[in-house]
Amino acid sequence: MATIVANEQLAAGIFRMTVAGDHRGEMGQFYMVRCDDGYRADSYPLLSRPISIHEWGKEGIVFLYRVHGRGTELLSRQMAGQHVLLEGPFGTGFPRLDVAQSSSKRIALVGGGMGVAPLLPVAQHYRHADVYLGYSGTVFAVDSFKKAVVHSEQVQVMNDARRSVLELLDTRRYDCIMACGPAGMLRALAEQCGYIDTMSEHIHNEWMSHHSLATASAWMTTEIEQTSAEQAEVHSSRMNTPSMNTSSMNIENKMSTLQRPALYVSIERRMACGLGACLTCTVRTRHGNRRTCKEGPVFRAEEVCWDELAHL
Amino acid sequence: MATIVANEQLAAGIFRMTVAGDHRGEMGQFYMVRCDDGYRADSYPLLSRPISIHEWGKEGIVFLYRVHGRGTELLSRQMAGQHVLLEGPFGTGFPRLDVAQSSSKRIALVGGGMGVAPLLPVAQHYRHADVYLGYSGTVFAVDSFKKAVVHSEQVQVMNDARRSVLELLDTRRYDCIMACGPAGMLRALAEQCGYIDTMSEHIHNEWMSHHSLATASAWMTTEIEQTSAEQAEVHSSRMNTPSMNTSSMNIENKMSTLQRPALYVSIERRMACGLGACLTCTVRTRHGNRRTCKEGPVFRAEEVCWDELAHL
Amino acid sequence: MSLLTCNIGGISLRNPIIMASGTFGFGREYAQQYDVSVLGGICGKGLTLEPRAGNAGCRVQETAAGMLNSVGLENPGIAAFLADELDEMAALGPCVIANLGGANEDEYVKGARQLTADYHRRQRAGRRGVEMIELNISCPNVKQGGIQFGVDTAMARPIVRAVRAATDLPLMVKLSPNAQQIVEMALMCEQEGADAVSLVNTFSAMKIDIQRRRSYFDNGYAGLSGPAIKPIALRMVHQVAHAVQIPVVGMGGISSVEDAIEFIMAGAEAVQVGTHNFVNIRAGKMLVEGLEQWMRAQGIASLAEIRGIV
Amino acid sequence: MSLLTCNIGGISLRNPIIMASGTFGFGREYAQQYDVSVLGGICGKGLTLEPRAGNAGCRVQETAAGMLNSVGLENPGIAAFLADELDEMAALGPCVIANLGGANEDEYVKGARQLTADYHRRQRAGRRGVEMIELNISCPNVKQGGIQFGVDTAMARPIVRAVRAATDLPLMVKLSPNAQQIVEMALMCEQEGADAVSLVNTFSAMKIDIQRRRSYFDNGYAGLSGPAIKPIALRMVHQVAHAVQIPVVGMGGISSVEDAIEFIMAGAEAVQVGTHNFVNIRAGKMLVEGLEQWMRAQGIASLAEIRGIV
Ligand SMILES: Cc1cc2nc3c(=O)[nH]c(=O)nc-3n(C[C@H](O)[C@H](O)[C@H](O)COP(=O)(O)OP(=O)(O)OC[C@H]3O[C@@H](n4cnc5c(N)ncnc54)[C@H](O)[C@@H]3O)c2cc1C
Ligand SMILES: Cc1cc2nc3c(=O)[nH]c(=O)nc-3n(C[C@H](O)[C@H](O)[C@H](O)COP(=O)(O)OP(=O)(O)OC[C@H]3O[C@@H](n4cnc5c(N)ncnc54)[C@H](O)[C@@H]3O)c2cc1C
Ligand SMILES: Cc1cc2nc3c(=O)[nH]c(=O)nc-3n(C[C@H](O)[C@H](O)[C@H](O)COP(=O)(O)O)c2cc1C
Ligand SMILES: Cc1cc2nc3c(=O)[nH]c(=O)nc-3n(C[C@H](O)[C@H](O)[C@H](O)COP(=O)(O)O)c2cc1C
Ligand code: FES
Ligand code: FES
Repeated sequence: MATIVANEQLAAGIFRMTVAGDHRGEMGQFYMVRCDDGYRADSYPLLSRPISIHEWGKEGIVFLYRVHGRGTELLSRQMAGQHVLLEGPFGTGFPRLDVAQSSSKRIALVGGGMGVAPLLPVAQHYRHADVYLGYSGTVFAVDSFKKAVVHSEQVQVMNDARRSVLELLDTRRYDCIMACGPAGMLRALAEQCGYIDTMSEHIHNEWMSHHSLATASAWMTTEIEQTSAEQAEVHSSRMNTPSMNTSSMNIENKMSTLQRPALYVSIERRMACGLGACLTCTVRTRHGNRRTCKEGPVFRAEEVCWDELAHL
Repeated sequence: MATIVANEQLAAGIFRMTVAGDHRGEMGQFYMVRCDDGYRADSYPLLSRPISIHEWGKEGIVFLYRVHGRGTELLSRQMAGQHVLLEGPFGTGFPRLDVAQSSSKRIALVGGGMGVAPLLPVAQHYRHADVYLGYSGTVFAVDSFKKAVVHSEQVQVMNDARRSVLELLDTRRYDCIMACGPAGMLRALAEQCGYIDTMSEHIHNEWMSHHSLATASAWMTTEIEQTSAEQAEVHSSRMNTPSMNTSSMNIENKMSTLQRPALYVSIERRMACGLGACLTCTVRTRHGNRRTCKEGPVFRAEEVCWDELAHL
Repeated sequence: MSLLTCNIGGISLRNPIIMASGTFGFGREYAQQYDVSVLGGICGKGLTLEPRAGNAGCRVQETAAGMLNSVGLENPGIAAFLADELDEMAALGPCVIANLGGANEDEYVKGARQLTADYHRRQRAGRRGVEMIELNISCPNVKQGGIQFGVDTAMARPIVRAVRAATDLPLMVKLSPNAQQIVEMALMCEQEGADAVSLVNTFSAMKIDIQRRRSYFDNGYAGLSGPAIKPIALRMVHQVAHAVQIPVVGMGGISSVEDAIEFIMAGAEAVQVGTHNFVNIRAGKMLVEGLEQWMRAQGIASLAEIRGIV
Repeated sequence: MSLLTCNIGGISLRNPIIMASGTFGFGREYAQQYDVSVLGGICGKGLTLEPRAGNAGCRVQETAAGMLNSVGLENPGIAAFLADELDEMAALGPCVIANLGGANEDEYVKGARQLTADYHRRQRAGRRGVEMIELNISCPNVKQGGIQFGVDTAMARPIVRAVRAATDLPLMVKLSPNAQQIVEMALMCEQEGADAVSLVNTFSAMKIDIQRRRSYFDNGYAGLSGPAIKPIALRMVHQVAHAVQIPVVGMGGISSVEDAIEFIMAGAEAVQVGTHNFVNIRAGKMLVEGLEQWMRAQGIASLAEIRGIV
């Protein structure tokens, strides 16, 4: 049980809740949150709600959330002094390099809508990163990002329901991009970065069932350094036309990998346990099933089966 | 939807809620109350809670309630400005005579615990009545009763978990007694007044199924006047030993009816609809089934099958 | 108006919102609360040939998003219903549906005959009466009759057949979710000439008072209704609606316009609303109005456009 | 300690609180949250002979006081389980129960043999392994296998018989609430030599996305669990426990100490807790501690005093 220090409305339907206590975690991780109902069988909701870590403030951990359905609406009605139940931190977040290592990399953070929430700790870590924030009407948290980075000009905002934040972004200028936002935005970004090739996508989309429960696999430990190393390794793979047999599935889609930046995306799936036990949040990746709550929510773009990231 | 004007704790677990609006009713009637949840399918509780009318205050209708389980606990957490959903008034309350008619009658009101709640409007109506209030530890609402009656000495209080308020009361001094409280107290009172005769009780307890859905039957319109008239009518019925055949069931148990005061008791049953449609609140009476929410909650003592008034 | 009309056994209902048996009395009490003439139909409290006092002891308990009831078919008997209740019920406006229970075939048949004869008598006199029979072979709260017929297709068949022969009123058979094979049961009703099936009745269920170490109910088990059962009820309605040709009337936990639409998309011709009447006293009106609004907002001209679409 | 002990198929559990299959992984993740050694047992995620990827599309939806899941038996296969998971699971402390699924008799039998052979290998080496098999003939989320066996006693019998012949491990058969006749099914399991039955698995149920006009689940139906189903599950456990002599392990919506006691009073030897692990991550610990407290407060010396008392 944790005490709410503040629960302020930043904009229509957008709240910032600060919860007292030493709630740790990594950037991109999340907590399972519920109002304190003593775990009653008959109070709404049954399942806790996954909410990303937005900030570690002086008074406690901060969550930035949108009133989406009833669970978040209930949260928004809680007042300072009331309690929430938090479990976490859960999941695998954005890659963390220490400042010395990362300062030579050109990094961009791209957030769409509520997707900006988990990016603030990332901006606070990679203070030289460029930050692209997309909104469709209501703008929030921009000042936090401006404070996080070295120069406030690093933060660019697109606030237009009909235009994408991606218009602001030249992906070729970056070594690494970390993003969170609607599935459509993430897909467009992956395409822009050269991660989606329509033909090979279909091949990779074949259902790969092996080691669906595999424990933390190699890609999880991959860091930006490795990504660049990989890119150097790959030469003329562009000419390799993937064939339809099964063994070819293990061949990465290497088209245009030379130019493309490393891309990390944080994705959303409905969850029950939040900690890796129930397999309701599983996504298909190119290496088999992965749990969004455990191996995710942050995945490397080349892992994601983009055509399946549609409805939750 | 009605706005809560005040919701104050009077004593440990005892609340007084004032709800704005012109909520009418008769003394002894009740409302079905729930927190405003937009009638959601998945919020607790499913069923509204029956709460008696305690008072019509300047700012609205007043309910006096005890935090018993979760439904009333939720109610108690509502704050002024929040909303409740009220339906009612429902049920048949205590008999109402105008002051002129009733002033010659010797009337006692007997409340045990939360049973005092519906009696305040009765005291406000029959201002010359004697009021007996029983508590077991926590006293509340006594001042309201003192203000309601002509002389505050009319109000007598027993606050002792091991002793009954009935010890204060000489039932023979009254023409009419109106009571509300725990089933045990009501039963003891009925016994003290001469309404329970062990032998005949068994006979009357035979299951009487006729006209279980009968519409407002004669007894409902009975008033104190009629009761007295009835008492005058009955003479030597004491000698009539009830026989076991069915027709005898319609013969009232007239034992000691000459001395006994008219007794009205307000009883509690679990309810679903509150308005007479679902038959979940039915009690067996000597004239067949009656709905606590419609023909009750106030019944005449001679109607009640006392041995069945145990568990809710 | 035609936006919401639907048809069961040749009877046209102005809309698919019917009040479920046992939760709406004979309509009188709710009619004091709102204008119930907006409703599509009202199923009256379950009737039996003779009056019944119902079950003793506790009759209702809440559960998580549901309620258990053990009313046990308390009712004044068909004769008293026809004499004392029907005129008023028929004056309310919505389709008058009599819910018929019984302890054995004979009781069911006599009950059906009595309702049918009364209908014809009234018709000759130009008066409204019972317009449809909902045959309740599925009440879990009575020891004799009801539930046994409801679980076993072979046992239920002669009842349905006999009642069908006994009445020319539209006949809707109400199925139990406790049926061993609910699809088979529905197909049997169709074969035996029922005009429609309605489902689900309450689930046989239990709650124990651990302090007193006994069931809360004298009967042991009681009937579960309300939002808790909705997902199961919806699945059953979907199964049945995809198996039979006759109209299916769906119910079980319907508490919102969206819930009603789910049942219609699953294939229901109409829906019934029970427990939600207790939550929202004006549930019927709210659902009728809300459904109409939704249809208009979606630009849907008739329920047929979405019925069974899933 | 003996306050809470119970016994299933010759295996003594320190207490009757078992984590339900599919809701607790193989214990590892929860072990990072609390000391799971306090538990009576852990049923691992349902296993099949070959690895399974599970169902595509949405896998979970909330309903009123319940949830629908359509995981579809995603699992690494028995071989991978034995190689990669079992050592760690066995080190946790509670009784290790393997939940065995399959698409046909052959798969079930091979799976049971593999688990049994591994047990004996480990035993010879002085290591713990799978101590009990929970035979899952009742998963509603897989198209092939599982559910068909679970509804029809005649279809389930050969599976139970063959698996019984294939293993000398204690065998508990997990029953489906969708069974046509759950008591008959339980009696069949007893006849075929099962050491225990556990019930209930999830209810086949449905939720429709009215915007998209389709089921939320690619499979159409999904499995309902959680508080919503508790009253029905309790009734079934009561029925079965009063019909068979072998131990009955009860589950379905258990969310509190009181709920667990209800199941025990209805006749359960032990209980399983599924969905509530998602609500309260430390549910298992809370239930074990709470049950012990309640027993002491009530002055009850052993569960046998209250078991089946209702
Ligand atoms: C890893 C992760 C991190 C998240 N971080 C944030 C954040 O920082 N701020 C924020 O505003 N939102 C965040 N979300 C989305 C947030 O969890 C949902 O908006 C929220 O669960 C909706 O609950 P509801 O009751 O308001 O909506 P409802 O639609 O009523 O919820 C019904 C069910 O669907 C689930 N659900 C609905 N939408 C989503 C969704 N987008 N993702 C996952 N489950 C969903 C709910 O958890 C619930 O179980 C995150 C989601 C994930 C998976
Ligand atoms: C006609 C009538 C008038 C009442 N007036 C008052 C009043 O003025 N003040 C007051 O404090 N209480 C009053 N009660 C009792 C009050 O309704 C219950 O205390 C309340 O319903 C308990 O709800 P809960 O959720 O707190 O308890 P829970 O025990 O959690 O309730 C569970 C279920 O049981 C029902 N229930 C539990 N106890 C009772 C009870 N004693 N009577 C009826 N249903 C019950 C609830 O309504 C609910 O459906 C009255 C009851 C009736 C029948
Ligand atoms: C208090 C109560 C009484 C009921 N009585 C009857 C009845 O007499 N006949 C009948 O067929 N169904 C009866 N039912 C079942 C309902 O008509 C309906 O089938 C069931 O409650 C499921 O719908 P719901 O979840 O909307 O309530 C009763 C239900 C309740 C709650
Ligand atoms: C997400 C999830 C996955 C499940 N997977 C399995 C499974 O693999 N094998 C099985 O026998 N039961 C499985 N079940 C059923 C549970 O073990 C349990 O029988 C059911 O959920 C009812 O209990 P509960 O209400 O406490 O959850 C699963 C349930 C859930 C919610
Ligand atoms: S939410 Fe349970 S495994 Fe991810
Ligand atoms: S509560 Fe429904 S009839 Fe009284």
